[in-house]
Amino acid sequence: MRQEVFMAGMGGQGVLLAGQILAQAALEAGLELSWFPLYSPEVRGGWVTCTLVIADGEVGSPVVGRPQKMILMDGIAVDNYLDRIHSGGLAIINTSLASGEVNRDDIELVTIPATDIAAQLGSEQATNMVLLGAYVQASGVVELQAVEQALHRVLPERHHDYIPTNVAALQRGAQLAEEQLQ
Amino acid sequence: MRQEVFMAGMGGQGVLLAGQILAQAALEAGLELSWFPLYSPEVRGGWVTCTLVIADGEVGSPVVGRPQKMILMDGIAVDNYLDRIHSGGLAIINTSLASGEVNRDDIELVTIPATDIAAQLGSEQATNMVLLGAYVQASGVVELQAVEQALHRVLPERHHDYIPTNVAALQRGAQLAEEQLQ
Amino acid sequence: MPERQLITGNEAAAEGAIAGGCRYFFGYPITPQNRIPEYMSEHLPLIDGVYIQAESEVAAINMVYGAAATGAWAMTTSSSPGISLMQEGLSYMIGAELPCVLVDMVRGGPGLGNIAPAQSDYWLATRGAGHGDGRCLTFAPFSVQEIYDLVGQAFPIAQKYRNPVMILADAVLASMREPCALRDRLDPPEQKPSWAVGGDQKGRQRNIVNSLWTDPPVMEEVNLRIQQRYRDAAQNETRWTEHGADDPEILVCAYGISARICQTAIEHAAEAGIACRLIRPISLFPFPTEVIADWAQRVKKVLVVELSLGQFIEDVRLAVEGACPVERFGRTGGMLVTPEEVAERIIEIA
Amino acid sequence: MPERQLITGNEAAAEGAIAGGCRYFFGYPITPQNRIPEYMSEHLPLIDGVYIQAESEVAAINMVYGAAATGAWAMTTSSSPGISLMQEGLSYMIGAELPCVLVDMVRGGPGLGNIAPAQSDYWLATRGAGHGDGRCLTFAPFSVQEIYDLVGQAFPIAQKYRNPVMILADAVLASMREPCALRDRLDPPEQKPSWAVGGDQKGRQRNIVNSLWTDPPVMEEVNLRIQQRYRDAAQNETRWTEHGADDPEILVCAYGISARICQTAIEHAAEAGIACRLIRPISLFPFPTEVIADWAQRVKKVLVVELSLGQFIEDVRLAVEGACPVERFGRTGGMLVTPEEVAERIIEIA
Amino acid sequence: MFRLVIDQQRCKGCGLCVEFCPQDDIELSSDMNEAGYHPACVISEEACTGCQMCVLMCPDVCIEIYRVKVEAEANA
Amino acid sequence: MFRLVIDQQRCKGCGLCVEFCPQDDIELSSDMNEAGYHPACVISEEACTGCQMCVLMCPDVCIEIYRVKVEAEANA
Amino acid sequence: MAETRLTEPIYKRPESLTEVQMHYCPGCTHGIAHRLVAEVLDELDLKDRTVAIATVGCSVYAYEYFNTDAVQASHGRGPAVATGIKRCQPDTIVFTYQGDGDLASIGLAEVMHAAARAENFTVVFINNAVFGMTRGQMAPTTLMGQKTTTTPLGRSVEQGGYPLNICELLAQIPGVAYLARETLTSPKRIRQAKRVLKKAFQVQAAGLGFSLVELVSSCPTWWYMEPLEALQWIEDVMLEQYPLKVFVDKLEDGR
Amino acid sequence: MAETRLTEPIYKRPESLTEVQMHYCPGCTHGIAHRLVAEVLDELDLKDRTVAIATVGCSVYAYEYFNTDAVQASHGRGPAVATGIKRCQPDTIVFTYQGDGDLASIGLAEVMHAAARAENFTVVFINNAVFGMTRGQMAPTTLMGQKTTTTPLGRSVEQGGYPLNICELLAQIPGVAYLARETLTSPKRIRQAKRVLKKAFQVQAAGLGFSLVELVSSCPTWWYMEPLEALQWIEDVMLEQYPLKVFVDKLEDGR
Ligand SMILES: Cc1ncc(C[n+]2csc(CCOP(=O)(O)OP(=O)(O)O)c2C)c(N)n1
Ligand SMILES: Cc1ncc(C[n+]2csc(CCOP(=O)(O)OP(=O)(O)O)c2C)c(N)n1
Ligand code: SF4
Ligand code: SF4
Ligand code: SF4
Ligand code: SF4
Ligand code: SF4
Ligand code: SF4
Ligand SMILES: [Mg+2]
Ligand SMILES: [Mg+2]
Repeated sequence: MRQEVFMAGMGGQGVLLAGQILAQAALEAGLELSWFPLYSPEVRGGWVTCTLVIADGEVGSPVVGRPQKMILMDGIAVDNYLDRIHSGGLAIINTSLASGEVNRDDIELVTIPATDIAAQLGSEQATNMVLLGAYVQASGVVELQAVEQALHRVLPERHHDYIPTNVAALQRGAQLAEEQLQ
Repeated sequence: MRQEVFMAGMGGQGVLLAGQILAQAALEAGLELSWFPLYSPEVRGGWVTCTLVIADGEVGSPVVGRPQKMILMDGIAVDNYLDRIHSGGLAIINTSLASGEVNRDDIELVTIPATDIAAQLGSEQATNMVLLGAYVQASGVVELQAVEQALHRVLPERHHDYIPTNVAALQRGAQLAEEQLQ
Repeated sequence: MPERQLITGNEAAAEGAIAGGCRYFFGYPITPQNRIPEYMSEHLPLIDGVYIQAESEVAAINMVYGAAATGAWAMTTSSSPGISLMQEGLSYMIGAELPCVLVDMVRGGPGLGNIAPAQSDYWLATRGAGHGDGRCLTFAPFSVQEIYDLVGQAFPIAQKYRNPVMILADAVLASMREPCALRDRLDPPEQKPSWAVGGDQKGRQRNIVNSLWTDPPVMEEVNLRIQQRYRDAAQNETRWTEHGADDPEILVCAYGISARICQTAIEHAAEAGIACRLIRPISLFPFPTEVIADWAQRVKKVLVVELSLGQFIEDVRLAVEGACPVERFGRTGGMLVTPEEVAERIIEIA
Repeated sequence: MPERQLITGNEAAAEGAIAGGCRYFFGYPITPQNRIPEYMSEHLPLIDGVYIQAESEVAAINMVYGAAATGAWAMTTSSSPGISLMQEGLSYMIGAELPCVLVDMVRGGPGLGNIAPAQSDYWLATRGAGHGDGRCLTFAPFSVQEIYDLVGQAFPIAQKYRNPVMILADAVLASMREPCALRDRLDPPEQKPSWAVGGDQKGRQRNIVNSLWTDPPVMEEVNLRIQQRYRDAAQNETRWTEHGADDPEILVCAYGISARICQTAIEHAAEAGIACRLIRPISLFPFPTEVIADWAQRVKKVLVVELSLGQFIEDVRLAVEGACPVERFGRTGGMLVTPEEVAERIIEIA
Repeated sequence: MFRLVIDQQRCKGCGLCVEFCPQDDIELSSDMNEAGYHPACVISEEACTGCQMCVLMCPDVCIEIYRVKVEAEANA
Repeated sequence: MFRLVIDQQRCKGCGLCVEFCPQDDIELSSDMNEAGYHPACVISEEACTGCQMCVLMCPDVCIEIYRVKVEAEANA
Repeated sequence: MAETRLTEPIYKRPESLTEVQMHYCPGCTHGIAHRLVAEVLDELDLKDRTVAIATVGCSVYAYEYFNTDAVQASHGRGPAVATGIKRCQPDTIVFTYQGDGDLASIGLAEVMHAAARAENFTVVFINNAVFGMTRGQMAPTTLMGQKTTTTPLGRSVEQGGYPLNICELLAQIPGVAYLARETLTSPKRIRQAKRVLKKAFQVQAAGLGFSLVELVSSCPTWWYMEPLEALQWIEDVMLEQYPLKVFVDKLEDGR
Repeated sequence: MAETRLTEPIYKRPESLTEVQMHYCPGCTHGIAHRLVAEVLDELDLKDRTVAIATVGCSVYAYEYFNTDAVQASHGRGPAVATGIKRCQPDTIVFTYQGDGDLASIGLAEVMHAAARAENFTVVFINNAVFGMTRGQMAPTTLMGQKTTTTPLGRSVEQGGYPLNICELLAQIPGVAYLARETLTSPKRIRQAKRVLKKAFQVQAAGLGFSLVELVSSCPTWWYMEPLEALQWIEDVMLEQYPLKVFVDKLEDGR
């Protein structure tokens, strides 16, 4: 098993956090993994991406030219990166900030109005978790529960208040993905 | 024609000046030459050497392992360098500060009590010129007159007072060398 | 097996040093390795160690020089421009035969460049250390675990050869998170080396740490002694890994992050029917010349992958010595290559 | 023919720069090149030039950076430790595509070392210029006249390739006196290059001198442009001389003061019946690879003579590429070789 | 009367103009600009005295101020 | 009474001791030492007051001073 | 019907700033400082003969913002670069824009020596008590007790030593022709800051020697404060360590 | 017959000096400074726990002369090296011995930052207004009008700027615990110099922080003067620029 997921968005959207939580979940599931971020150098704002490779053996290259899977947080991310998804791959797109229309028919598509859903759940900040939930569901890379547990590990104690909302977001995302993929 | 002369002594004995004057004389005689000093890093005192190669064509190496000719200003210089003279070479030794006894019979020897002579001429500082005169006479590399002229070029104006003494020293050295070599 | 934690390469470098016995850190912030000094400033004071933020990289390496002179296991870390500023200090350390460990998280250059990953400090690391004939022993990890391990191992190596050891990584490795097995922290050695200054000097000869040798023959002797240590290191510390086919058509040479990329690239190439072997030098100086020379006799071509414009390839060519053609593939200025691109290139030249 | 004067290599470097049109000097004293700043401090103010004694070598190279940014023909000179301190600044100059000339009168290293002649900054000169993929164009004179000539020529070369040019000499060449034909001093060019900052900016686009390229693709492009300049320089500026037999048994490679010594050494060898050819690279980067590669096909062995412990030989080996055995002879730490010793070695290996 | 022209794309919603307006005449919009900030906007053009405190405090040079002349129409 | 022990090989004949001796009790020798300097020497042991001005001024730490006891011989 | 007409711009973006959006964090006073410098260049009509020197810190992109010729200098060496420029082109107006990490840490020697040489350029010195760009580490100007990413328990004598007061140091150097410290915490102070900046450039234009204006500035991000709170902290805490003052004014003295 | 006996040595070569002959030029006060430091180490019984840091300048061989452990530091970086040593071995007494080129030119940042960090070591600063070792170039401390090999017409504001007064600068820094300037021109002043040196080491031994003693010194060679004339020139000319003073004394203050 080797799964590559690339995530992209703007600073502040929680791209890196989503990546780290998934990485932690994979670690706790006993998998090998490699995660790395690339971002523009502004202290605030600017673009943010990360790549996570999860494998049940040696990870090999952490750098991936054509990732199998992507989580794209907004329209700019879709414009910049969608092209690169490996044929047969999967894209999770936040349709609150991007249109769901894409010029690729060789990939699977999950479109989630994640920001709106997160807002409904009480916090736009949880957008990344909605998308992550959808991704976990669609990819099956780890159990959703593992991700929920990872939240406890990765979030600093003082942010544990947010965990319930985040868990709800994860679950809602997973649910929507499941519905779409059926 | 290629002639190599190596000069050695203590700081303050005018080793470098002697070398430069001879170099200037060679230049004015239309010859090619290369002169370089090596000395210990003390601002004052310490040892001083220089090597001058004079040729009527390309000079080639300014560095010489076994120079043909040497001017040795004192006993330490004799101890340190005499061994290195090329077989068949020539050594001019200042016997005021070194014994004239050497352990080589394959070289020509000119022994001059140069410091004493210089003192007689009114300035111990002219020791180097006595030895240089002897060298020029013994080697025939340039005319003694060319050396006298070079003095005017090399010495800064404010030291031109010393020229008569220096010329006398050159001549005296040359004379003694001539006598010894006859 | 000790617990594995998800940490960045920077954290691995910092914790690896502490685990290896380092208690003295002098550094100046620079992206992409700021997490190292930050980690040190938090952890070292808790374990009787010293974290000093130097006023500059020039000061940092000279603080390390002083610390090393006392026999302490000292470290500094930086990224490209900062390493450039340490060149004189490194030359002094080598001349004075002092050990230390330094880390270069290479970024895009030249000049201020950018903070993206690059490997263009290869010469700076392996041929650098300023003026004179000295060099840094240089190791290039390719994973977070290996950063942790190598940084820790670097301290005794530096002590053994009385020479700076450089850990050469890059902006990706610095910020990458991977599971890393952390060992217990070793205590620093109690015994000071015989040449160390300070402490109670009663009853022993005074020690002098110095790189000034006015007398050329003495200076030459020092240099020959240093070179002998490099030869010893070549015997004992040359490290590399090999991956891929036993009967390859193409030999791929890459180190650090490039080698990680090539690991996957040669799998792609194999799928396309081209057998490759990947030699990954871990030690860049000493360089695993022989193994490359051996394989070069048996392959059609060598492909060198580096994130620089023809630096690492020279060491490979010096090993291959014309036995077969050597080609380069890579990017620079903060650009990465992908496994797909490398595989394509392999297929092209095969 | 202009009058020949007996001057030192240092004086030749200073006067050569002035004669070539340089009017801006920023430097910090260091033996064995102190005569250069001293000469400049005396002469430049007389001809509307600027001599500034910088507070350090770091400041000196950055002053040169500023001066070069205005389009001025600027220069700094130093010796080994000082050149180490200039590495970051040089990398910035390369990144910002600024020209300048610098002179390294190499002394024994590493560290404080000594002030005797050495060639152990070969890598520092040819592979140095700090971090990143940039390099200095490097020329190695071997006589006082050639120092004078090359330093003067270095300014237009630096401007043409918008890159620092390093003149690599040593303590012997610095203090050596030889007859030198002095030409009239050229005036600096009146026209500023289009990229220069300052002056009257009305009616033109503003100019920016910068080495920060956050975006890796842009940074890479800058690097590729710089590399292209290096390739152009390889076409136009590669220089070497050849001496000795047309049908040699041994090829001798040496540069700078070593080459002078070898000139006489191969005569000695010839007397002993061994035909040698001496290739003397004048440009060390670009390196005269082809001519060495050609001759390497036709000789039994190559002898590399360098006053360092295996630096220059790597460029020779990269040229020879295994065509025949390459051996090294030399000293380090301020020791010289003599023609007699080199000749002996030639005879031994022949 | 004065008109503030606030470049809402430049504005980072730092709120300094809001805090320092002696007339309390600026507020942060509830809308977001492209960069994701809630930009400043004037509450009432009438209330503005043209004192430029907002301009002085704005770190992003988003604010320009014009004096507004109210003229009778030529043919009124 | 005091005795000066001047290390004449170390002495560089700088003359500072000569200048600063309040008793004018030091002079430079006309002989040269091995380094080529004319070293300092005491003129009269009696005149020396042991004031150490010479010691203080000597940059080359050439001078040591001892108090000299003149004793009647035991069996005198 | 009444027609409103926009006439008389009372405040327009200065010409010495480009249109490029600055990248500073919301509420960061770097932007105010930029604007003031630009206004001064406009008012003194220096734009077309000025070279701005961007250094390394959050203001590294200053060359994108000042609408003049510009040079990006290596970390701390702005004053050396300025020296090179000014010595080759004495008629050009040259200023460096430096943070406290750049000027007071790595670049301390360069700025002090430029002052000692009485180099005729201007330094705009942004003291925000922290290395902003590299994630908020201790700077030489960090206050005692201040928490930064490398003084997690607050700056202490033991680990970080004492804050450096740059103006007080430079005031000792005779090559300094103008030297003042201001802050940017209120409209009043910002106006005063502009006045001292203008003086500094006038001093340079008059060829009187080295001029430096220290602006006590905010870094809301690494102080972990809201923009306004940050300004308040300057007033309440920072100014005690860094009192506002005109230290040297040779323009005034000479008249 | 009377027998003379050498008893009671009144002055003996200090144990903290080796027997090695110093290489300084005749009459150079470097030698006096060395002797004083050695005497102080003897008197405070510090010899066996001291590390001397030789820097780059005429005193580069100081490691041969001080009979203690010693480290030779790169040009200007003695204070950084001292920091490294002292931080690893706080019980060791550490001092740097630095010339004005070393300390005030290339090493200005290092000494000022060590002072700001309140590093607990001692600097012996030899101000002889010139780079001695490299043949007499201008130093930051060279006087206005003074001729050196790089100010052939005398130092001018235009080319060299103004002299730097190191003590006056350091006096601004709170990390400094002891700071004094003395000279070596007469027995009286030499005695006083020893007193201030002793204080500096006592301050270090007491752990009070950074201490520095500036000794206004002579360079007969590059001043082109006789040794005595050089001392006179210090008194007549140099001390005007560099007045003698105890600037900071926390040992005294604390008592
Ligand atoms: C030689 C070198 N060392 C370190 C750095 C990393 N660096 C970039 S900015 C900076 C500090 C900036 O702080 P400051 O000057 O106070 O500016 P601010 O960001 O606070 O405005 C550092 C250490 C660098 N770019 N170059
Ligand atoms: C990096 C570096 N730059 C320059 C030098 C050359 N250098 C040696 S000593 C010296 C100046 C010494 O002057 P100072 O510190 O005043 O000591 P002094 O000789 O006057 O006692 C210089 C510039 C060097 N060794 N290293
Ligand atoms: S100009 Fe004055 S009154 Fe008008 S909005 Fe700005 S601060 Fe308020
Ligand atoms: S001060 Fe400027 S950036 Fe801040 S909210 Fe007001 S307009 Fe926007
Ligand atoms: S001790 Fe005093 S009196 Fe005696 S020689 Fe020395 S200076 Fe003169
Ligand atoms: S002071 Fe010392 S060195 Fe000078 S003359 Fe007297 S004894 Fe000799
Ligand atoms: S990090 Fe601080 S100094 Fe930098 S832009 Fe942000 S607020 Fe301003
Ligand atoms: S050059 Fe000057 S400082 Fe150096 S030893 Fe000689 S007199 Fe002393
Ligand atoms: Mg700052
Ligand atoms: Mg000095």
